[in-house]
Amino acid sequence: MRYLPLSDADRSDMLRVIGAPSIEDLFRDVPQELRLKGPIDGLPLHASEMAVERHMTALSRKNMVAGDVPFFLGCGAYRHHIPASVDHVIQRGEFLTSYTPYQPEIAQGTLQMMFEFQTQVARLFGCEVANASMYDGSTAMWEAIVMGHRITRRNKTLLSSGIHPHYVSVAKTMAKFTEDRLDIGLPDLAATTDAERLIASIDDQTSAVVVQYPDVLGRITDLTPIAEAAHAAGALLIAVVTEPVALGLIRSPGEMGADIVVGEGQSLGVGLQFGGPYVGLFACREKHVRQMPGRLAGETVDAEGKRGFVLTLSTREQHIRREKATSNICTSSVLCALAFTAHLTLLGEKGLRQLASLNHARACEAADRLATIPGVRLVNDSFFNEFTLRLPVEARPAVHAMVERGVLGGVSLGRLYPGAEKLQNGLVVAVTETASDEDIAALETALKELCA
Amino acid sequence: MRYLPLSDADRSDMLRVIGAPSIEDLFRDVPQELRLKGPIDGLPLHASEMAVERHMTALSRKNMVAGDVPFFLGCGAYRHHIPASVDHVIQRGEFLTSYTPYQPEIAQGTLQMMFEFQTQVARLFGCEVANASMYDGSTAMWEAIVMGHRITRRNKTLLSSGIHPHYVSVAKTMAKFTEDRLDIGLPDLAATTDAERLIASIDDQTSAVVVQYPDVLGRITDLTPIAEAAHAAGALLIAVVTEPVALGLIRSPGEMGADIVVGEGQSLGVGLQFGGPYVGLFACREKHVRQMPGRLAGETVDAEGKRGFVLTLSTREQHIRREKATSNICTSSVLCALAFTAHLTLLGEKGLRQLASLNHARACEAADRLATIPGVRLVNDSFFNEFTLRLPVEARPAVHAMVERGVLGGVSLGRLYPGAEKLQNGLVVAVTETASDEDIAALETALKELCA
Amino acid sequence: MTVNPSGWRPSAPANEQGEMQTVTGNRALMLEEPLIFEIGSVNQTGVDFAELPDRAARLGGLERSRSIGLAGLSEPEAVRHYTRLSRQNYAIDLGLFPLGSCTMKHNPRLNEKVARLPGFADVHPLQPQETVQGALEAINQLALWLLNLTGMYGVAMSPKAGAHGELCGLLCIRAALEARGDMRQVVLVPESAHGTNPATAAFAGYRVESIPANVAGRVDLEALKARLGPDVAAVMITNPNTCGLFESDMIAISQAVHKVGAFVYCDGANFNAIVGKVRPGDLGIDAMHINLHKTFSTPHGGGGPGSGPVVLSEALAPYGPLPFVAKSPDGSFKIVEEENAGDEHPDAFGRMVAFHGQMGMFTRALAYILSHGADGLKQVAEDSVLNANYILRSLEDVLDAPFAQCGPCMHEAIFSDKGFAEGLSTIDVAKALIDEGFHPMTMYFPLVVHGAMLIEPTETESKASLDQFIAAIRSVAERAKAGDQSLKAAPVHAPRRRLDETLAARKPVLTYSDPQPAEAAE
Amino acid sequence: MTVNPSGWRPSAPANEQGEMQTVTGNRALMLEEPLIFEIGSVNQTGVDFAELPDRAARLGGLERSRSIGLAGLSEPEAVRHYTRLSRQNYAIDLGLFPLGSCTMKHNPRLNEKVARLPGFADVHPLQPQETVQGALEAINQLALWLLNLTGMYGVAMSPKAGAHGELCGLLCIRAALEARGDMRQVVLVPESAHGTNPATAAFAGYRVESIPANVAGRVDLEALKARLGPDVAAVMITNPNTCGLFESDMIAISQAVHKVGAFVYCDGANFNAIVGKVRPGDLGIDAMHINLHKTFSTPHGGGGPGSGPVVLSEALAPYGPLPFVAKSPDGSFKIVEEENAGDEHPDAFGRMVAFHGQMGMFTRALAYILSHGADGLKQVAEDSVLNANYILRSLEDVLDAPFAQCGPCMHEAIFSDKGFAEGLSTIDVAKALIDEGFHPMTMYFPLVVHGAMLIEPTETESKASLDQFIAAIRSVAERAKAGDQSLKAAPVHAPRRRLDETLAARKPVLTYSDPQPAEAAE
Ligand SMILES: Cc1ncc(COP(=O)(O)O)c(C=O)c1O
Ligand SMILES: Cc1ncc(COP(=O)(O)O)c(C=O)c1O
Repeated sequence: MRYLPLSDADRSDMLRVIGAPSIEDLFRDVPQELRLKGPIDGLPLHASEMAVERHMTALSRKNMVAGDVPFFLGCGAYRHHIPASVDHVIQRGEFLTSYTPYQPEIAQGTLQMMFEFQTQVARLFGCEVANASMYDGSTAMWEAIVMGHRITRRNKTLLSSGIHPHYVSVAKTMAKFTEDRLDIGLPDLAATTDAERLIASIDDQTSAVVVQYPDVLGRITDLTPIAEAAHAAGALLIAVVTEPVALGLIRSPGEMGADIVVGEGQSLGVGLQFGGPYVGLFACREKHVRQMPGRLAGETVDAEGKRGFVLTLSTREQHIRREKATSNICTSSVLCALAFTAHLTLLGEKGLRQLASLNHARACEAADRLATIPGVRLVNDSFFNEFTLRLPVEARPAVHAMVERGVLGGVSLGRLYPGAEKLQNGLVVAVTETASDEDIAALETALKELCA
Repeated sequence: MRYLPLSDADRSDMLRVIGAPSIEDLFRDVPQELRLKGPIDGLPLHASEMAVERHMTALSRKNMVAGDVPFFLGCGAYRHHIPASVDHVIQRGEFLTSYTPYQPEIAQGTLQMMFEFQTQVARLFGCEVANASMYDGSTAMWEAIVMGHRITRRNKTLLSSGIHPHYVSVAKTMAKFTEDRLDIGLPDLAATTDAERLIASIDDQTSAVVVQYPDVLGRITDLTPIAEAAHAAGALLIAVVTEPVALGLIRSPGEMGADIVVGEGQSLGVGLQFGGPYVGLFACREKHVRQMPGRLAGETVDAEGKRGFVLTLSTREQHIRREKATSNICTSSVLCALAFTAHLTLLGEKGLRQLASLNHARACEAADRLATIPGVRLVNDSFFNEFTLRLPVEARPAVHAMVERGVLGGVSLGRLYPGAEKLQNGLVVAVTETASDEDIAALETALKELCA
Repeated sequence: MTVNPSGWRPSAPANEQGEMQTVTGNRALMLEEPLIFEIGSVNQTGVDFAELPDRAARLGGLERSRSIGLAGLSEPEAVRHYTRLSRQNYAIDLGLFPLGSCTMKHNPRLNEKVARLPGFADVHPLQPQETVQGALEAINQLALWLLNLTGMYGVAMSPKAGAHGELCGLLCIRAALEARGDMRQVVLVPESAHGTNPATAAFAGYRVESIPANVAGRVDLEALKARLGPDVAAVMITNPNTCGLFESDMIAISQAVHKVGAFVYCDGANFNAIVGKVRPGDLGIDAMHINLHKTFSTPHGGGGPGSGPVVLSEALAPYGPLPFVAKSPDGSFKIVEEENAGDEHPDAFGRMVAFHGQMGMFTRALAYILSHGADGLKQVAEDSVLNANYILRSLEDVLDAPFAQCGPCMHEAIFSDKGFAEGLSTIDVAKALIDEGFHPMTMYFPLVVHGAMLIEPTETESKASLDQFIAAIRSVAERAKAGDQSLKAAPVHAPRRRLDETLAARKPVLTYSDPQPAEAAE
Repeated sequence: MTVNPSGWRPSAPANEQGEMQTVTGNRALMLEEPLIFEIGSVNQTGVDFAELPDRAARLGGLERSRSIGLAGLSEPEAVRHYTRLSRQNYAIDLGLFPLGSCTMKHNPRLNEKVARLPGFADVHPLQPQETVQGALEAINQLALWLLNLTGMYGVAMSPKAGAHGELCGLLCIRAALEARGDMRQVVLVPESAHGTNPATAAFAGYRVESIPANVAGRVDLEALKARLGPDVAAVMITNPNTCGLFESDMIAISQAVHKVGAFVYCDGANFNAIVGKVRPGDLGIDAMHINLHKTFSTPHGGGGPGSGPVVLSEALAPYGPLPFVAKSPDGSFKIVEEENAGDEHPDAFGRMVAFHGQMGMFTRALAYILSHGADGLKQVAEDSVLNANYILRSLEDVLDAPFAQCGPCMHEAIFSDKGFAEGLSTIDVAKALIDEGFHPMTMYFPLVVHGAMLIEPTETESKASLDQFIAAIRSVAERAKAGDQSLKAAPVHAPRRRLDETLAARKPVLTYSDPQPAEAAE
């Protein structure tokens, strides 16, 4: 076995030192009758690297690769070009095969990178502090909601209907058990969001209002009035960002008064990966930092006075506080955070703005062209790189029909909101810098045919 | 420009320090009238990483990928499975982006790896010493021939007709200029090689006899009688190995008396790469080491007495000896040598033997099956993983016809020896561990159709 | 000019040790690296874009006006920045990483390669299912193999890490209990449990109570039985436990728990020790998470991403979360999620995460399992246990091994700080090991052993590597026992000396602040 | 048990400096690593194979009987071995690498990625040409762009590195001369030339004569003219030359050389300084190699592989070697080699190498050129020259800069050891720079400057990086001038102190010898 260095001679030598007659003897605490005699059933025997690679390659070829076709899916996962150097960096063995940096003297690489990541996320979101990553956007949103409860000591949360339905589903699931009260609705296929409804629903029981920005249909709403209304009632505003690239072009939630901003960091550095691993972003006000979940890197000095970084404020965490911790999270998504921060460092503010402008320009171009198809209506007044079309036909079958034409043409609202009648004709189309003119033309042609 | 860190502000600051009015002024020694005013004609302007990647990917897709089809080409370049960790190792920035290890205190990584490589090559070839790499097998062979002249002070060299014709062509080219005398012939489509002719041709003018092992048709001959005859006449035996994997199974040239053994290291770690970069292997007797070309790493100690490695015997080399150097080689192929040594370290003797046995077994299987096709005759009595078939039809058009059937079915001798009538029906087929049963069956089917 | 406060100083002070200092602060290949905010600028970029046509924005009037403050670097600077940072880390690729409970084993590079195949890496989670059959098949295959390896009934693949898996397991239990109208409120957790166990139980809305260990380092069966009752929803056992011992009373524990109508949750972080040797399903376990980033070797990456699939007993499987992959009668694969759960899986407790879980970890784990096969996985367990016992027996004469008398350990060996001289503790041994070129062991965990040192060598260490580690630790332990106070100065060779954690927590600096204009002008 | 003689010792001797020693020989992250032969064995392997069916071998009776002595490592050990070794290297990825003449610039990772596309990396050189059209098109595109950039007439792509390109150029010249029946025997090479120039001329069968430099560091035009005559086949010029100066008399030199019927070979190693600024073809050059691993940034990899295409004037192009790629009238690409050369290229001097040259370098260089474009390449030249002049002017007050008075330098700045205190030399400054975290500059080359220090920063260094380098070198230079003899002990922080090169050459140990049985038993 190529991964196992011990030889049989080593094994006997070691057993001699141990003073055990056999390896089996070392398992004596495991009930004899339950110990498996031979290799376990139902699994193949070991295989060569070549064989494994072939098997995995064969599996992978059964999938349609986003980069091989005109591709327009978004809704919480975005396809951007990732510089080759990002993957090089995350494959450095010293990052890839290291552990959570509990030994700071030999983990400054990870710790400094976390500190830089925290700074970038905080600035991008317009917040004072950020943590060193969560699992993903959906779990980060739930953690923000419960953090809100800890801060406000209230447990009613208003969720905008513009939040990604998977995120809503996670919150609903958790709320069943924690007995949090969630207020939720379905979105309308309209240019206006439910901001007014949310503002009207805030009361003195409200812990937080949660709004996605841009929302799942791609709409962009000013969060300021919601923040003001929430704050007036002693509630918090939690903003959710699933496409951080947008913030290169539009105002940050923090600037507009959000107290906690969470997000999905996948769109920078991480890639699609069929949904995971991704990286949750989590930022808030400095005064709330001790209620925050997740790891934090902080600056300090070493015994010689040199600057260094350590994991800090661990008294919030499970390994110190156990059942009193702010969250149960342990392993989070540091390598994805590294990919995120490396990509964002390569971009810098200038590059991020250019990337965002390019995305917006591509999306405007596509929206204009698609909206001219007879029967197709652009739902959004505002959008960044993603917008919703109302088709003259049901969108879900149209998406499948587009696959037959070799086009991955968007996400149907029928997929995201099964059974929601009023949404069945909705198609969410994301257009990033990776969409070429030919790609847009292919989508246009396909849609035209299907709507005719 | 993503690769250029200077900003315009930096540039002005620096010009101020330099005391130059403009960057153009720094080019004042270049005749004004010849200096290009704007960006040079005939080249595009700079492009984004995404655009470049797309362009290169599009080009790459115009090629038929060996791994995508039944594949049987050899003749000096062999397709083996390369463990993923090999590529990981050669992508370590500290190896990839370092220079020739002239500063040993901060180049022990490369130097130790070279020393290990030298030891592996020497042992594999059955020689006492080996250098740290040449460009490739073909240039290594020529360097061996001229090294032979330096040692014997004679300048007639006998080349076996079983040597790869490209290698012969390189030697012929160089010999035109150095006025070396080369004796060369064409191979026969027969099981026996020209060993006897070579032995008969050795005389007191002969500097060296050069024999490929296994030869270009895949035949394996005992080198002992040739070595004895050469040595008796005061000449050297130079052996050329284009498929080092064979030496896991068959005796090394050194064991059989070869004085210099050179080879192509591509088949371990390096990959096909459409012919380059590859890595030349070069080994010889210790007593001849001062006549050897190329870099050598040697063991020594540092100021504290710790073992370390340095480039040594540099008085053979161009940077010290200039026109009196043993060769003009400077940059050689160290990263490919790293790939070679890493692959061979992963294999170890056990793995190399297994790999070689597997290759031989696959080749035997294929040879037996193909030899049953009516009209097809197996030329070889002996072979390792490559053998020659005599087809009932011309092989070159057959190879093209196989491409149309999606099979890369071997190398036609018509391609290698254009115009050599007697060889036109010869097809050289290489079968490595990467050829599956289905691949062999596909080749059989294709050949059957074409020979019918 | 921006100066790196951490390193580069224009003069060369001599340090305490009188070691030769440099003007750059660098020590040959150990290079100081400033923050991106100190070397980059908002106008610098390492990415090029094609020129943009001008067009009116449709951003709802929310165009950004202020600068964000994101420093950029050109590509050469960025590659160097991260390369230099990386070199300040220890890693498995550098040497033995004996972190007990964390299973830091070799991460095969093949797995990195397969995870990057475009057919896995460049596929969107919401692509129509007919375009992702290979991805679904891969998930399904891994799920089935995890079931075979554990002898369980169902598996939830979506949890994102071990702790998330624990949550998944407890929510299944809660849903099962609620389905029978049984609103129990207590989860029992051994003292020695990992912090995530109580934290998860609390996160899932339970009250946590502790159960003690016996002198043999196992759960005290009698104490447990005494506490069990109709208010107990579940007992969270770790097996092998965090002292590296197999819970020899496991069957009795399960029976006792089941008898009172509660469930057995098993923390499977230590599955590495028994994979292929015994099936958790045969031990009466109802739910167990598997850290793919431990037993199945997906890389830790400095703290994730991980993946925590949860295997479930027949009693709990109906409550497992959405989505999951199922095979249709026609051989194709489909996702069971909100829309079709009604027919296929009506009792699902809900959804834990957007999309399908950690696909990138599934492909790696699948390649790992395929590579090892049934025979190799068994060897994994055996060699990991062999290596740990070799360490236990090679050190028990110099370090106090509290459970050494009770028999062999499993995949990790535990020692205490008993016998160290006044003023020296586990941390001093740990930090001295850094100088010797090793990552320290897990320290001060589990809590049941004083000054605990939990050493998990894993099966991917050679005997030579273990021997060198043993020699180093013996030397350091002797010094600790002899009262060598220079240990308190360790490490001296690392990129940093010991860091002031108190300062960090007292005055938290969690983000970089740009220098004030006055400072900047200096 | 095999013990690493280089590192691991079971006791901890104190070194001269009284630095804290470890039992392992490791210093935290600076890890000692034995040879594979000391840690591996012939029975260990890191590769698995399927079981083999037994069958009779057809090996001509030459089955190996003896053991080869190849040590194997399991994959975890192998990855660790090479990772540890790598960490003992300096590299561009770590910092400034100011090796004059070597052009150590950033190697974009994109280029590594494209070179590994299966359509380039997994293609056999003898595949039928209809199956490799993309590869041929790539070679053709690169060839055309090199021609545009140099203003030359033809290009030979197959040479494997710079020196091989020199050989190619001289063989073209020789073939051209022979074609007119002119058997000249001398090649003139400036004193300051790189060692490969005279070595190549000798390898190609020429007698080498040296031409002197003038006080301004350029070829002495009058001396050259005086020597030129009908026996001179070629003059090998380096431009910009190895003192980092542009040969301002280049046109006059070319004219003089052509006048006597000889050819001008230009060593293009320094093309980086002028790419996109001036075309060598406009300077009267007949042949010039281009080191793709310098100007076009394919990685050096510790000493290759490189690639050395040679551009040729109209007079020489007909003699260029086989094979090369040509475009057919139908737009497809074909290889011109032995079989069709008769029609297409009858005067080819022959073949330099098996197959088609360094494809893997071509793809990288092509991506590099595409990325920069015409505008970017011009900027490359300008920034490389700017950076070098910045260094020249920032150091000329502390280091003797022999040609600083003659005006700006090109892409590299040269200094001498004049002014260093007794007993201290260039090497001491160089080794002290190692401690400061920099690779030394090129030392003692070219030979025309005493104790030469040739500094080429390249265009991929930021100003901050240059400033830090300047600060370090100023400090070290001051120490050298002040006679600080501690410089002779440098480096002290590197993995090794200065190594005994004399010992290495006197008693060469070039391969590992297994310990004799007696030793092994110790
Ligand atoms: C025993 C034990 N349980 C649970 C966990 C938590 O797993 P994760 O970090 O994947 O959330 C760990 C991880 O350190 C562990 O060691
Ligand atoms: C000026 C000069 N000429 C020629 C060469 C030789 O090039 P290569 O090493 O690619 O053979 C070099 C490389 O160091 C050089 O600097």
